[in-house]
Amino acid sequence: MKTEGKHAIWKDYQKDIADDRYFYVRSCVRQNFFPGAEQTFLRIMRDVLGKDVYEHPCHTTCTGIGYHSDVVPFDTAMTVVARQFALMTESGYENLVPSCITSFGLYTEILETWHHFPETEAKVREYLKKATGREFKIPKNLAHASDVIYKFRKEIAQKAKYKLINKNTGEPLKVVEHIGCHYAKMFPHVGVGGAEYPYVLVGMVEDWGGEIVDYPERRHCCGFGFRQYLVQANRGYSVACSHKKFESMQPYKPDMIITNCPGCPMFLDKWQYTIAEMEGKTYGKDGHGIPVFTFEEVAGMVLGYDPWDIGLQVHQVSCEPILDKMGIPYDPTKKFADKSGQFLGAPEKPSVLKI
Amino acid sequence: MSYDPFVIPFSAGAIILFIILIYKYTYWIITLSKADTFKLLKGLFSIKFFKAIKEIVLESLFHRRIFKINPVLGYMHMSFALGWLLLILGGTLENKIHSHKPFNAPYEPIFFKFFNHDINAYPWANEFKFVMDFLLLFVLSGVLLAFFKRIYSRLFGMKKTTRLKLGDWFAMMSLWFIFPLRFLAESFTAGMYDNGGFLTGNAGRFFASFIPLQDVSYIAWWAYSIALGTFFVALPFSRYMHIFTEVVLIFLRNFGIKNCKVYNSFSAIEVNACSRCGICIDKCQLLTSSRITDTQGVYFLQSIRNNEIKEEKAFDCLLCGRCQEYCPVGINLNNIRISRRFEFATGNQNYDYISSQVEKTAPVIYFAGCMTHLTPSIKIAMESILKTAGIDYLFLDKNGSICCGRPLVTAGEILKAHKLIEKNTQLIKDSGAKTLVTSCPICLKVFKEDYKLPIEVLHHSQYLLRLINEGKIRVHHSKESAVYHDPCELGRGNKIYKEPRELLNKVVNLQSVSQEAELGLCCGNSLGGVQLNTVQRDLIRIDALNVLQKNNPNYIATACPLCKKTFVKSAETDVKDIAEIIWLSMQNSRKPKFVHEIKQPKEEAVIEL
Amino acid sequence: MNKKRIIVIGGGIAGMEAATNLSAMGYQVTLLEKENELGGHLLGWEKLFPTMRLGKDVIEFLNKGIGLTHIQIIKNADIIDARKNDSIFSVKLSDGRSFESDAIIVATGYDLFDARKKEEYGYGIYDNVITSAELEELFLSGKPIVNALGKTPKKIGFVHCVGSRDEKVGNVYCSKVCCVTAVKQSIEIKEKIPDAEVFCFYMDLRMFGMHFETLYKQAQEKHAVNFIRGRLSEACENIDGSILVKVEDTLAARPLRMSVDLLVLMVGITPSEGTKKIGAMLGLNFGPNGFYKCMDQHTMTTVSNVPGVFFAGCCMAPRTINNVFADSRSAALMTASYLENYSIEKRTI
Amino acid sequence: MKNFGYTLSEDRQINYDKNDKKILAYVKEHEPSFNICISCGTCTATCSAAQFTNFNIRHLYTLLKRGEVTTLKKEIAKCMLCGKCLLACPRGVNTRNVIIKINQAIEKYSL
Repeated sequence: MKTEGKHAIWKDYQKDIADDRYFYVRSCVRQNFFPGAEQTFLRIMRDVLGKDVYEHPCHTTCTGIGYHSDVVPFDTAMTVVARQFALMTESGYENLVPSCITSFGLYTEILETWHHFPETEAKVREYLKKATGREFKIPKNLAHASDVIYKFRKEIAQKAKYKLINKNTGEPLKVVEHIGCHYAKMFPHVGVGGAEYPYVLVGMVEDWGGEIVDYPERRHCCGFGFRQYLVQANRGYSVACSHKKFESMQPYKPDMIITNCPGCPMFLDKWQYTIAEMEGKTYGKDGHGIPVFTFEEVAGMVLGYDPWDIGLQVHQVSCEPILDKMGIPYDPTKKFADKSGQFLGAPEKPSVLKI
Repeated sequence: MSYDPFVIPFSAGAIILFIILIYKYTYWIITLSKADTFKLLKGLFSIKFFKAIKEIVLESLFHRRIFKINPVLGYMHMSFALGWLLLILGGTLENKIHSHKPFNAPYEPIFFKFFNHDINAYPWANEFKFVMDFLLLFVLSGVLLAFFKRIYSRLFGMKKTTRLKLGDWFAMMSLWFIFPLRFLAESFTAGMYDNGGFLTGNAGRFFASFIPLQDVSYIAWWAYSIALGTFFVALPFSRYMHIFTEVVLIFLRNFGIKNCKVYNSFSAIEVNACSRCGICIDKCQLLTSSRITDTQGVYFLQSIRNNEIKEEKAFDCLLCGRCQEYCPVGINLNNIRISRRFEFATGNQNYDYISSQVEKTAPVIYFAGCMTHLTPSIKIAMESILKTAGIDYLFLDKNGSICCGRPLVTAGEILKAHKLIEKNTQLIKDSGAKTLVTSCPICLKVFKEDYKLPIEVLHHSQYLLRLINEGKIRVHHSKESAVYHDPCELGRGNKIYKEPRELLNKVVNLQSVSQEAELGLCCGNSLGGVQLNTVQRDLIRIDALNVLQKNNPNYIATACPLCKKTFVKSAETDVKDIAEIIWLSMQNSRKPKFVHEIKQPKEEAVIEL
Repeated sequence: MNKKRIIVIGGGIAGMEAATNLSAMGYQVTLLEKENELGGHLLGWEKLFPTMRLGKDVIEFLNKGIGLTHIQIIKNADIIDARKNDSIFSVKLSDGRSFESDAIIVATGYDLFDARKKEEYGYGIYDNVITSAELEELFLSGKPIVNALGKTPKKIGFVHCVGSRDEKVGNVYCSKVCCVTAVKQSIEIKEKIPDAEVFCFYMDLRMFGMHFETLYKQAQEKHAVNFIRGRLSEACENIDGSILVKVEDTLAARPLRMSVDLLVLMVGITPSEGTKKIGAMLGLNFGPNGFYKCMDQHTMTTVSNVPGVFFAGCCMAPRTINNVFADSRSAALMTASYLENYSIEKRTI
Repeated sequence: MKNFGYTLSEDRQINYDKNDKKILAYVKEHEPSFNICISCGTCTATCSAAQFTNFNIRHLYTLLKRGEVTTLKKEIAKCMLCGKCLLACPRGVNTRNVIIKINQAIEKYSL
C-alpha cells in the first residue's frame, strides 16, 4: 500500500467547513443507540473549542429513514428538510451540521437536486410556504459533525490527555475506520478525501496517534441498509454484511473500529454479539469482540473524559480492554450506575462473547 | 506304444491348453444369461446345429468371407486352418492304419515320421506320403505369405496390418516355427532313412549331402515339439485364441444369441474370437481421414482382452459400422464399443419435464427428430408431401423434439436412454398410430432396435416410395444428376440401401460413387464419435465429400439431417435430403403443362451449354 | 527541388511516415518532436498485436524512410506558439528558434489514460496494480515478471476499458486497441509463466481486426486464458498484498470476488496534451471527446478546419498502427493537393 | 445457539478463490475444447431440453468455469445428449462431450 497515492487523492477532495456558528441537528436514532456521543460532541465544541453551536427545539426527523425505506416520497422529504432550513434561517444561522450521516446524505442530495433543478426548489418553497408559512435560505455551509471534528482534530490533539497508543508497548493502536455509506458514496466531492479513500476519520486517527488499517471490505456497508434491518425477514442479509466485514478485518487484528454514522457503530457492535450467538465466532482477542466507537466517543476518550460520561457502558463489546491499553482510568463500579451513583443493575452476560 | 522324451513339451503344452480352454469356455457358457442358456440348449437339438457346422467349415476352415474381401489373405488363413487340420486328420489316419489300433497317444500322429521309418509297412503308404507332404507344403506356403504380410502388408492390398503386442509376437513366432521345424525334422529323418514324399524325401536327400543328419535330426524333433508346446501354452493368451473361440461363437450365434449393448460373456466370446486379421483397420475412416491409428476394432478388442481400455478409445469411434460390415468373424463391434461406454455411464438423469400428452390421434406419426429441427427444409418438405398426399398424421415432435434416445445409447448411457424410450413409447401408443415415419436414421435405428413398438416403423425414404407406388403423390423425372450418400445408421444401421436409390431413380439420374452402400462413408459428424474434435471430424467430412463430388453431380442426395447439416458446411454441390428432392419434383409435376413445356427446353439448353 | 515547406508536429509513427512521404515528394519537411528520440509510444512497446512482431522492427522501418529522404529533424522541440499569417504558418519553440511553412501536419498523438482517476482500482495506492503500459515496459526490459512482493504472480487479472467507455471519467468512447492488447499481453504472460491463471475482465470483446479473433481463440485454446464478462467495481488489497477484485460475472448473473497477484489496468487512449495545446494555438476544431474534429468522418478524415493543416494518427481518435500508416499517407496526399492547388481536399458533401 | 428468527444469509457472491475447481479441471483435461467457449448461448437456444424446461447449458458452463457446482448435478441431469448444441456451436466446442465429462466428474468426485 502506497500512502502517498492516497494523499494525492485526498488533496483532490478538500471541502470548506465553517469554523464557527453551527446549527446542529441531532440524529433520530443515535440518542437511543449511543446517547453519550452527541452530548460529547457538544461538550467538545463548546467547552474545548469554544464554538457557538445552536440546537433548535422544533427540529424534527429529516425523514431519511422513511425515505430510504421507501415509505416517504422525495417531495415530502424535501419539504421536511426545507423546514429544517427555515428553522435555521429563523435562528440566524447559516452553517448546518447534522449529526447523522443519512441526514447529511439527504441534505446533500436535496441541495444537489435543487442546484440542477431550480424548478424543484421553487416547488418545495411553495409547498413549505403553503404548509407552514415558513421561508428559508439555502445553508451557506453544510458539514457533517465528523467534518467539524476533522477540522479541529489538531486542536483536540493538542489538548488530548491520552493518545491512541498502547501504553504498554508504545505502539500505535490499529484502528479500522468505517464511513457511513451516505457520507460520500453518492456525492464524492462532499466527503473529506472522497468516496473511495475517505480521509475524515483517517485524519483524526492519525493525529491522535493511532494507525489506520485498510482491509479489503473497508468500503462495504455495515448492513443496516434500512429495509434490510427493519424487516425481520431481511435481517439475515444485514448481519451477513457485518459478518463479511469482520471476516475481512480480523486478520489485521484491529484494536478498535471508529465510525461516523448512527447506524454503523450500532450494528457493528451488536451484530458481534449476534454472530457470536449464531456461529460461536468472535473477532477480538481471546473471545472478546472488536470495540466499536463513534468519532465523538474517541475524541472524548483522548480528551480524558470519564468513559461512563461518554456512554461507553452501553456498548455491547466491552470497552475496558481498550481503556486499559490507552491507560484511561475508570471506575468499574460506576459502569452501570446512574448520575447519583446508584447501581442500576448489570445487563445479562452473553453466552459466547466475552465482556 | 512309441515314446521318446522329446514329446513331453508338445504333450504338456496340449494338456495345459485344453485345461485352460475348458475352464474358459465353461465359465463363459455358465455365465450366459438365462434366456441365452435356453437358446443354447434349444439350439443344440435343432437344425441350427447343422447350420452352424456348415458355417464353421466355410468360415473357420475355408475362410470364405476373407476370401471374398481379399483372396490372398483368405488363402493365407485357409492354408493355416484347413491345412493344419488336414495334417492332423491325415496323420491320425495314417497312424491308425499303421498301428491297427483304434486308440493312440495324442503325440503319435504328430511325430509319426519319427517313430515309423518303414515306408511300406502299411497300406496306401505312398499315397499318404504324397498327401502329407502336399499338406505340409500347403501350410508352409501360408507361413511364407504371413511372413511377407508382416514385412510388407501392401502386398496383400492392405494399407495397414495389425500392430502386435509382445505376447502375440511370442505366439506368432512359435507358430511360424512349427511348420518349418516339422519340415526340417521330417526331411532330416527322411534323409537318414531315405524315405519321405516328394517334399521331405527330396529335401532329406539334399540335406544329407552336406549335414550330418544323425546329429541334427533329433534336435529338430525336439525343436518341433518345443515350438508346438510353446504355441499351445501361448495360444489362450494371444490372438490365436480365436481359432477355437470362433467355433464356439458360430454355434452360439446360430442358436440366436445376440450381442446386447451391455458387456456379458457372449461379448467376451466375441472379443476372443477376433483373429486380429486387421481387415477392419483399413476400413476405418478415423485412420484414413483423421490419422487416428489406435482405436480401430482390432485394437479396441485387444485392449479389452488386455484389460487396458482407455476412456478416449472407447469414446472416439464414430460407430459408423464400416468395420463390422467387413469383419470376417462377424463381431458386432459397435455394440461392444457401446457396452464399454456403458461402463463410464452415470446415473444422473431427470427427464420429468417431458410432457406425456399427445396432441391428437392419427393413423400415421411423423417424427422429425432433433437434427431435422436444425434442417427445417426437410421438415417443411415432409409436411408438404404428407399434406399433399392427404395423409392424416400427427407431427409428434412439432414443438421441439424429445430426443429418441439413440444419442444416449451411442454415448453408453443406456439406462438414461430407456427413460426416454419409455416416455416416447407411451406417446406413440397413445397416438393410436399404425405407422411411424421418421426423417432421421438415428431415430429409426433406436425405434427399430430398442423400442418394442407394436407398429410399423419406416424411414421417410421408404414411406415416400410407398406413397409414389400407391399413386398418392406424383413425381417427375428431371435431367438432373445426383449421387446418393448412404447415412451410416440408415445403411449399415438398418440395412436400407434399396429404397432411397429406387426413389431417387424416379426423379433424378442417380450416379454411382466409388464407395457406397455397405462401403458408404461416414459424414464425420456421427453422434457416436463423442470424443472427436472438430479437426478430426472435418477431415472425415472433406474426404467423404471428395468421393461424392468427384463427378460433379447436380445434387448430393442424402437421407439424414445430420449428414446434410454436416456436408453443407463445405460442400460445393447442393446437398439435399431425399424428401426435399421429392417435394421439388412434386411441385414441378403439379405445374400446368404449358409452363412445363416452356421450362423444359430452357433447362436442356443450359445443360447443353 | 520544390521550395514549398511543410512542418510536421509530432515524431511518432504518424509524423515520421507523413514526413517521409512528403519529403519523398520533394517538399522541404521539418519534423518537430518533443522528446529526444523519434518513435513516440511505440518505443515503449515490445511486441505488436496480432502478429507479435517486435515494435522496434516498425521503428526501424520508419527510420529507413527518414534515412531515404531529406527531413530536418528537430528534437526536444517545445512549441510555444503556432499560428497562421495569411497563407504562411509560423511555429516558435521555447529555445527561441522559429520555423515557417506553407502547410502543417499535426501528428500530436495520444496520452494514456491516467489510471489514478479510477480511484476504486487503487492504481498508485496498491502495490500490485499496474497499467498495461507498465507491463509492456516490463516485457521490453526482458526482466522476469514479478509483482511488488518479488514473487512470480500465479494469478493475473487484466481489466479492460480502464478510462474507456466510462462516463464517470468523462471518456465515453472505445479506445479500440485495449481489448486485443489485453489478449496479446495475456498470451505473453502465459508464455512466460505457463502455470499462471490469467483472467480478462471485459465488457465486450472488440476483436474487430482481421486476425484479432484468431488471437483471442489462441488465448483461449492454447493458453486457457479465462474471460469474465463484467466490469470491476473495485479492487482492494488483501493482507498478503494480493489484490481482491470485485466484479459481476454478468454471464453467471452473480457477483464474483477473486484475488489476483497482479492486476493490469488496460488504460485507454486520451487526447494528448500536445493535441490540446497545438489545437488551441492553430484554432483547430475539437470533437466531443477532445480529439480533433475532421472535415468529414468518412471522406475527409485527415483534413482540418484550417486550410493547410492536416491530421495524422491518434490525434483524431484511437487508432491501430496500420490505421496510422494509412492516415499518414492520406494526410501527405491531402497536403500535396493543398500545396499544388489540386483542391481535392476542398470537396464537400 | 440462540434463535433470532433469522440466520446469516448465504453470500450470493461467487468466491472464486475458495471454490472447488476439480470438476472444471477434469472437464478441461478430457475435453480441452471447453476452453474456447465464448458463452454466446447458441447451445441453449437450440437445446431440445430447453424447449420444455428451464435448462440453460450456457449458464451451467459459466457456473462450472467459476467453480459454482452446487446446482450442476441437478441441472445437467436434464440433458438428453441429442447433440444439437454440438452442431450449433459456432466455436467448435465439443459440447456433448463436455456434458458427458461433467457427469463423469460429478460421479468421480461424488458431488
